[in-house]
Amino acid sequence: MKANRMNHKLIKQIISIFKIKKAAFGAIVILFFILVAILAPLIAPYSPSEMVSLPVQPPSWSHLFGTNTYGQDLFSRVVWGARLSLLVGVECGIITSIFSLIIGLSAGYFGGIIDDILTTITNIFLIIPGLPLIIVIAAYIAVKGVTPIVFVISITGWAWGARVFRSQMMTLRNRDFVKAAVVLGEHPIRIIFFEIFPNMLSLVAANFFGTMLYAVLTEASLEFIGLGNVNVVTWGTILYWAQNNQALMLGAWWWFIIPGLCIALLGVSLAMVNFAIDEITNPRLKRA
Amino acid sequence: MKYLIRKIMFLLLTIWAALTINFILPRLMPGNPAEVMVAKFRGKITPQAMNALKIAFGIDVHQNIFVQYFRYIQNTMKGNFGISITYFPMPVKSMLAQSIPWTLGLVGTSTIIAFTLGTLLGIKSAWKRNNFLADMSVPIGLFLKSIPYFWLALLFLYLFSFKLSWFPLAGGSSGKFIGFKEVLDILYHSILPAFTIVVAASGGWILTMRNNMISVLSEDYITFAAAKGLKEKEIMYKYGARNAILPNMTGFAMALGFIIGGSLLTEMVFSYPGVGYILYQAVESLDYPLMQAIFLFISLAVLVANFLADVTYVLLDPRVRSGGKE
Amino acid sequence: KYGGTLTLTGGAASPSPARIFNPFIPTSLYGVYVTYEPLISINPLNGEEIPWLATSYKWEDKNLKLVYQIREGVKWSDGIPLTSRDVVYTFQLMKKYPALDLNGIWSSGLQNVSADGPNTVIFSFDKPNIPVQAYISSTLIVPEHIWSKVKDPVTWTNPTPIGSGPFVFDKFSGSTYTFKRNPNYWQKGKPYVERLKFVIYTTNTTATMALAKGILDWGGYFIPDIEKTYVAHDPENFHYWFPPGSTILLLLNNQKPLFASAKVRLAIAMAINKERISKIGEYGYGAPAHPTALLPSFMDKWFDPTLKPLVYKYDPEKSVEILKNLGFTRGTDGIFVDKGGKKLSATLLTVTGWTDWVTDAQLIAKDLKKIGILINVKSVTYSTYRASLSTGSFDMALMWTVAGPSPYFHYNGRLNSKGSAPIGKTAVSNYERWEDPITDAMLRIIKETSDFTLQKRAMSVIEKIMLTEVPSIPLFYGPTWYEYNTRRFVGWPTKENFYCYPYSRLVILTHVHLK
Amino acid sequence: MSHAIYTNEGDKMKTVLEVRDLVKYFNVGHLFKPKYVHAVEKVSFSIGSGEVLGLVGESGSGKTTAARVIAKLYEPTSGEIKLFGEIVPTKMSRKRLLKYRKNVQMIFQDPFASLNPLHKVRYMISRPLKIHRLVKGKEIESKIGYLLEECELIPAKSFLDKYPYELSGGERQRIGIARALAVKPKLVLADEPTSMLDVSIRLDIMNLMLDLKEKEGLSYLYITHDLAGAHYMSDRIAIMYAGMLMELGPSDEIIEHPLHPYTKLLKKAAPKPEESLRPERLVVGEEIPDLVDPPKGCRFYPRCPYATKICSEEVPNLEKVSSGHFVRCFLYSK
Amino acid sequence: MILRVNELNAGYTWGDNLVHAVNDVSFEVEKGEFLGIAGESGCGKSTLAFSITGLLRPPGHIFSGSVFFMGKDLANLSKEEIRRLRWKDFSIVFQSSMNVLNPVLRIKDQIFDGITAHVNVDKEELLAHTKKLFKLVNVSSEFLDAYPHQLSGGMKQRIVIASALSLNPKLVIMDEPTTALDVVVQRIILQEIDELRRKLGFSIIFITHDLSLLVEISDTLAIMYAGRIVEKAPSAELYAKPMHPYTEGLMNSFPPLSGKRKRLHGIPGHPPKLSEEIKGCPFATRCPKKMPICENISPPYIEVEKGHFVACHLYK
Ligand SMILES: Nc1ncnc2c1ncn2[C@@H]1O[C@H](COP(=O)(O)OP(=O)(O)OP(=O)(O)O)[C@@H](O)[C@H]1O
Ligand SMILES: Nc1ncnc2c1ncn2[C@@H]1O[C@H](COP(=O)(O)OP(=O)(O)OP(=O)(O)O)[C@@H](O)[C@H]1O
Ligand SMILES: [Mg+2]
Ligand SMILES: [Mg+2]
Repeated sequence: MKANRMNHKLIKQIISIFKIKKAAFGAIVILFFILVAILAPLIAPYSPSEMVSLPVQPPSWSHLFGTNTYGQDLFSRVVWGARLSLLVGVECGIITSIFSLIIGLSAGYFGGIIDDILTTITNIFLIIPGLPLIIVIAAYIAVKGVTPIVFVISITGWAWGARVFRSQMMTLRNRDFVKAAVVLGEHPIRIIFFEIFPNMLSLVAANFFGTMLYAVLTEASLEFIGLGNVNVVTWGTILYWAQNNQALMLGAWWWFIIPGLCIALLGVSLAMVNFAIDEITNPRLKRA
Repeated sequence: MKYLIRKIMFLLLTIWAALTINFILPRLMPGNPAEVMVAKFRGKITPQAMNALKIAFGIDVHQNIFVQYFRYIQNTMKGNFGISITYFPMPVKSMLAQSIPWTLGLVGTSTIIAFTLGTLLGIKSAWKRNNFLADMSVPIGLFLKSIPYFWLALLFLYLFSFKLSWFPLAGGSSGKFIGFKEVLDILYHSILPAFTIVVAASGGWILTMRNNMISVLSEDYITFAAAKGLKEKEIMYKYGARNAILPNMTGFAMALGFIIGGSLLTEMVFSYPGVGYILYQAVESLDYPLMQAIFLFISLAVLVANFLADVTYVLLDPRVRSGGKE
Repeated sequence: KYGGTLTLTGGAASPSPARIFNPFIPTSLYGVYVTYEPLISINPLNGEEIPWLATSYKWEDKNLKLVYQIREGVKWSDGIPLTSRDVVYTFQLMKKYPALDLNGIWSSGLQNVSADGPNTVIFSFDKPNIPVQAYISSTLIVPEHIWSKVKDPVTWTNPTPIGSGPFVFDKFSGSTYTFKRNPNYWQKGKPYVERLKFVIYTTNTTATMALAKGILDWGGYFIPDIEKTYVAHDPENFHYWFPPGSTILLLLNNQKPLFASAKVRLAIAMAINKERISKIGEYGYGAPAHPTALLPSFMDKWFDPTLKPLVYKYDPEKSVEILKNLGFTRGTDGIFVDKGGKKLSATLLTVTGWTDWVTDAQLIAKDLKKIGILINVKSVTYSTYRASLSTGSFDMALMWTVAGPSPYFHYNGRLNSKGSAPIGKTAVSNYERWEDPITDAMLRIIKETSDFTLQKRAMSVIEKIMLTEVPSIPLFYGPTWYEYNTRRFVGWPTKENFYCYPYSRLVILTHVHLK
Repeated sequence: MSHAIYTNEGDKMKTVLEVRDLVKYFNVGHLFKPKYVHAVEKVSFSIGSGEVLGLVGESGSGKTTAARVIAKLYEPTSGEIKLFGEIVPTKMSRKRLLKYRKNVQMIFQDPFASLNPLHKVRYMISRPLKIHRLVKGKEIESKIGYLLEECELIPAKSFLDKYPYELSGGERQRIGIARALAVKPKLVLADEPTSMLDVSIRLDIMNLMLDLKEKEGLSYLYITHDLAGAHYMSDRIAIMYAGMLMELGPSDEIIEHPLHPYTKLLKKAAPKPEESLRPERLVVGEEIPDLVDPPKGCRFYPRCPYATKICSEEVPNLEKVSSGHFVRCFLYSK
Repeated sequence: MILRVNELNAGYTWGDNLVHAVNDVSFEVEKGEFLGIAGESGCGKSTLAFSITGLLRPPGHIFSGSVFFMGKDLANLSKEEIRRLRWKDFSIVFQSSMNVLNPVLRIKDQIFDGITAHVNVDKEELLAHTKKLFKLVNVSSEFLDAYPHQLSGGMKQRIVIASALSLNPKLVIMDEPTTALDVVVQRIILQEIDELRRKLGFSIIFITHDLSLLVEISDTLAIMYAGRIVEKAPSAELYAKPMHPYTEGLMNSFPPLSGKRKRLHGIPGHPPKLSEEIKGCPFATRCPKKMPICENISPPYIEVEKGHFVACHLYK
């Protein structure tokens, strides 16, 4: 009985650490993946596309994540895959954020007809379902590398951010401290960048991580359907090949499970950072 | 009322936008359907037969773009999307007619289940904050939100259908039964795909609903309700959940698009005879007429669902009804 | 022996749940193959013929007339008798609607089709064309009394087909459809199976699972590591046989300067390790191909043994020697340069998503790099790939031979200069753009004579060209996917009991019966 | 209509600001169907040098809007603003605008919202100095220190590196005042600067403002809804109701002898602990008029105990009743 | 005696943070009494109100002390028993009347559910009773079917008050019910509340930071500072003879409406933060009459004259 309660307490403590450290945990995992991606050539013991061993070897010390039917080292592939998968995420995050910021901020700052038009466009893009559109576009442009995927995800994914930024802009623009800056004679550009924008940073960050999550998942889905370029190494294509070679049926679970878990882990950490920032911006959640 | 009219206007505008995107896309891209057709028949076809087929498809590229656009709109209005290439000579329309009920059934119900379940869990977990189980909903929700649908679907398929033989491997029905038994059979086939969608989609709802609920719980009217001596249940649902659900109604649009996207993948994995599966076929064989029509259909479905969500929102929130706020 | 529901694939290459049973259209569901029947069933692997709706045929009038005897007592499933009029009608339909004539029978010299009494049909030609008989014999015959009422047969889905075959349409539902036994089938006592259940799996994964669980009695899927993923689940009953159905070639664009020289082509051919491609790229399913591209099943009948010494082997050192002798010099990076100082390099085209080909191409690139030729593998979408082939905007590409009951079909498609065109113009079949009068002449001889020894002599010349001039490089045999399950049904064609090609549903389904 | 400049005629002081017939409507409809809030309707007044004009009115009466129009935060719908007798155009070059801003500054109601949470005190005070190029490089620091100490933030050093959230409400408001003072303005628009502060701190801020006025020769437009506070601060008081100026006159006169029924009501409603412990009973009609669709006549008539027929039909003029005392009511029109 | 609060300590804790918002507060409320509690913002008034009614929610906690309602110690009652007391025996009106009404429910439903949670009445009775209540607070009963956003602030405030009175409670706690309102409206509502109290005979605890308002209408006045009650006396006496230096300062902080304009001096400095530990008298840092003892020892809260309590070292 007592031991049980102790246990419960312990778990509770872990959870509470987890709760406080949600953002920290997420950030550490993301940093870890980024490090892996950058250092891929140093970390990966083998070339990701060379046949380096017998096919379909379960994880072992020489092949941490096992090998696939082509005798490729899956650890090396996952490490290299982190590179492109993250790149797609980061690129989409950056492009989308810039796009959302431009649209959202202009709509929010200028108001009037500009706002009406931009908001309508934003709402339309918000409603039109993303993935089907992406699939259709991707089918048309005959994807060769990851760049078109980044492009497609970005042009379909900016609307949410734009909407958030717009409303934030609208509230900030009417804050007294902005009015005060105007009365003091600050230049409008300086007002946007020194008074308003810094107050939106957490939101921009949250949006960035949200988009990254979306991009990483979407990229994986597209690659999985075979709409990407299956010859590059990303987590999505690793899954594509695993699926094509029926890794699960072969008993090569490691081929299928590990990259999927990597996506999920990256996804969770991105979502966590996003969520934590959400809590920070919304003080009501923080007190939880 | 005004709000509704505005929403209807917006709905029409969005439909028009979707239509136009649909029209512009293939015209921006290189290549033409004739090439695709050669591809489709994998060289089995002689040039003569090819020409004859082109005529059958009604492909004529030498037309003013505006005329084309006008024609396109006209045809779409009539539900005339042309002939599918993958399923030649099936009209795209009948392919849609054949697959839409499956998708609506599967995705519709599972989305509703996911929404209800996620919402309920979100409400509970916000209400019972600081309780171990309730707080676990956050990491679990985050995890579910972050796993790729197709991956989960394949895993489930392997585990539950192949290894454990609990569910069929593929298809929407076994085609063996008629009458009531057929209904049961169809339900049986839909359990696993629906389960996948529910599991993957409810994560997001749990999180947003929890956040909304926590926000609402710190509102003064909740304390006021407690001060009135109302019972906990009443406070939780009538005062808490009822208000917390409102922002979700507008968030529905985004989520719905996302879920439908995800369920396309689910259908592909489970060989479910819905539009997702057909889209996969269309994409694989570059069946543009079919692809476009499916995109249009999905957009329409999302738009309409969204519109319904808006209407519900109006019913639930009197402030909007009188045109007060967006 | 009778009864049972046999579960099989409803569509493989392009699984399609659309209810299409129009035998002239390639998108049709497989149900058409048990509904409609050909005049003669031909085994494309060895040319063996089984008389079907026709009891016999013969060439008459200096090979200008082809006369079929139509079987008596055959009835359509609605009870109306099948006669020569239906046969004539079928071919007239194809004349009227060229879109139905996928094999171009009417553009091969056929002048007229007519009935001579209820049991004789005469095809008249303006010049001899022996091979077209195979196409005519395989054409599925449709009932006039139904089809004559159809407005546009090209776009008719024929949802409830009426045919003469062993099974009749039963029920269609989303992803499956069923056919049931035709009790009035003309082959008395056949078929044995009561019901056919056609299922459609979108992905090979689910199909493999279905096979491994024994749900599918007969599959036609590519399955990686089949011993482990399929057979191992029930070695007693789970079997497969992947007979070669066509030959996969490495096409060299003969109009590109680099490949204009037969010596270079030979050097390349000798540098490619086909064994390895077969094993790694093709999972060992497609055996390395004979340099003549002849299918194993044609070898005995058609290969000229005197050519044996000319058969080249994998020998990269020899390749290097040939290249050196041609005056190329090796650069510091090991790549040969020509006299102008240009590196020997080429792109190799494959199709995105055709994962085995992509692997093959990468292996080829590695092999050729070893002998000093730089290869750049390029994966493109299928339509781009086809467009590049027809317009000749490629250096090297992977491609298959056109299947048919004799090597003529394989060679005619790829080597006949009629199918070629200058780079930039559309070639219809001879994508490697091999334009050689001797080859053309030999192909014509085979086409116009029904004398086998003459045919074989002409064939020998072409085989020699394949070995010495290497217009294209045969890599491996494209397997025919065929998995079968003997838990419930037996009587399947096997390597030993090779009574028909494993795609021939009509023949198989009139043989297979309950255990 | 007499174009009286509504100044205190008794004093011959220099006018700093003059506002004539200021109108501000907000569009709250949308593109196709505009709808206007008549927030400020034909407001005219002037402020002399060293003078404090109290602007009193209940919530939503347009006080803030009027101040913001003067501060050039909003464009007026119509009307005229004169600074030192010179017309201030609606559209100005940036240079001119800066010159205007150097003369007219503002203190905001909410000391929390009016300071950017991300900037330190040093930055916030240094900005106006830099924008208007008032002091050179090294002197900035000492100037900031001087300004802070002037606003009784002592020792100044200890405040320089603080963020707003580290300060109490009173301190924050002092920063706001120091920031406004940094450019040495002639006129300060104080929009309810004490209403968000605690009672005990309120008086400090008011006193500080009065001290600064004397020291720097400032003029204030002091906006408040607290009649007693206005009386404490101002030389003259203007009473606003639903966007219109109802009464304007010397402070003491407005308090002791209010003329307009609304002013009287305000006076009655104000707590007067010193007078009697049981206040007299208030009787008032309906609530505040809708500014989107304001009543045709006097805006106060729906609540006015003295309303007559004409009140619902015509808007009375703001008319002079005695030297420097104006009222907008038919009871006093001649 | 309706209510007795005994050495109540309450506040907020989260992590290592502690805000001691109510510090050793004791007072009593008699039947029919109008007790005013005045104090600056953040001094713990609302926390006190929440603690008394048991509505303090995490991270808020009652640390010690007791609250006796009609002789019953609330700490000894179960959740359900307290729930039954609410509205029926004591009710509370919050600071933010604008936000206490649920925006998506009709006004009448929000009044009804408060009633039906405690007594069984049929629909018609309910309606009739509510109409009566509306009349009491001068709101036309046509607003029964309205939603909160359709009403003005003053109206909402009245409705909340009506609701609080719906079950004839013995005690009504009003936490700054009028701050968000206009002076005129504020005054009117206040006068109405007072009339109702006289008519119905309930007790009121009226919390505000506006001392001058309270002086006019309350029977007894308590002054709160930094979580403590520093002085409590009948209003007239407190106004005429404030004992605590803080009260004195406060009284001087209101410029008089009429009379000659002369400079007044408020209280310099600002109140201490409740999140930091306060040693000695919390007012010591600002007190003009500070003595050495004030810095170290917290003054006891004692009855100096009959009914006049004060916590200051000046009085022994
Ligand atoms: N930016 C705006 N857009 C639309 N309406 C506005 C805007 N600003 C103010 N209003 C409206 O104009 C009217 C006057 O508002 P204003 O803020 O000037 O009043 P106020 O006297 O300052 O009130 P308070 O005492 O509450 O500060 C109000 O009805 C308000 O709703
Ligand atoms: N939920 C909370 N968490 C932490 N601290 C709180 C919380 N609520 C109030 N406090 C703190 O407790 C102290 C007392 O707050 P309380 O709301 O009781 O003051 P108040 O006297 O009602 O002020 P006001 O006049 O502003 O309403 C303040 O310092 C405040 O910051
Ligand atoms: Mg204001
Ligand atoms: Mg409070």
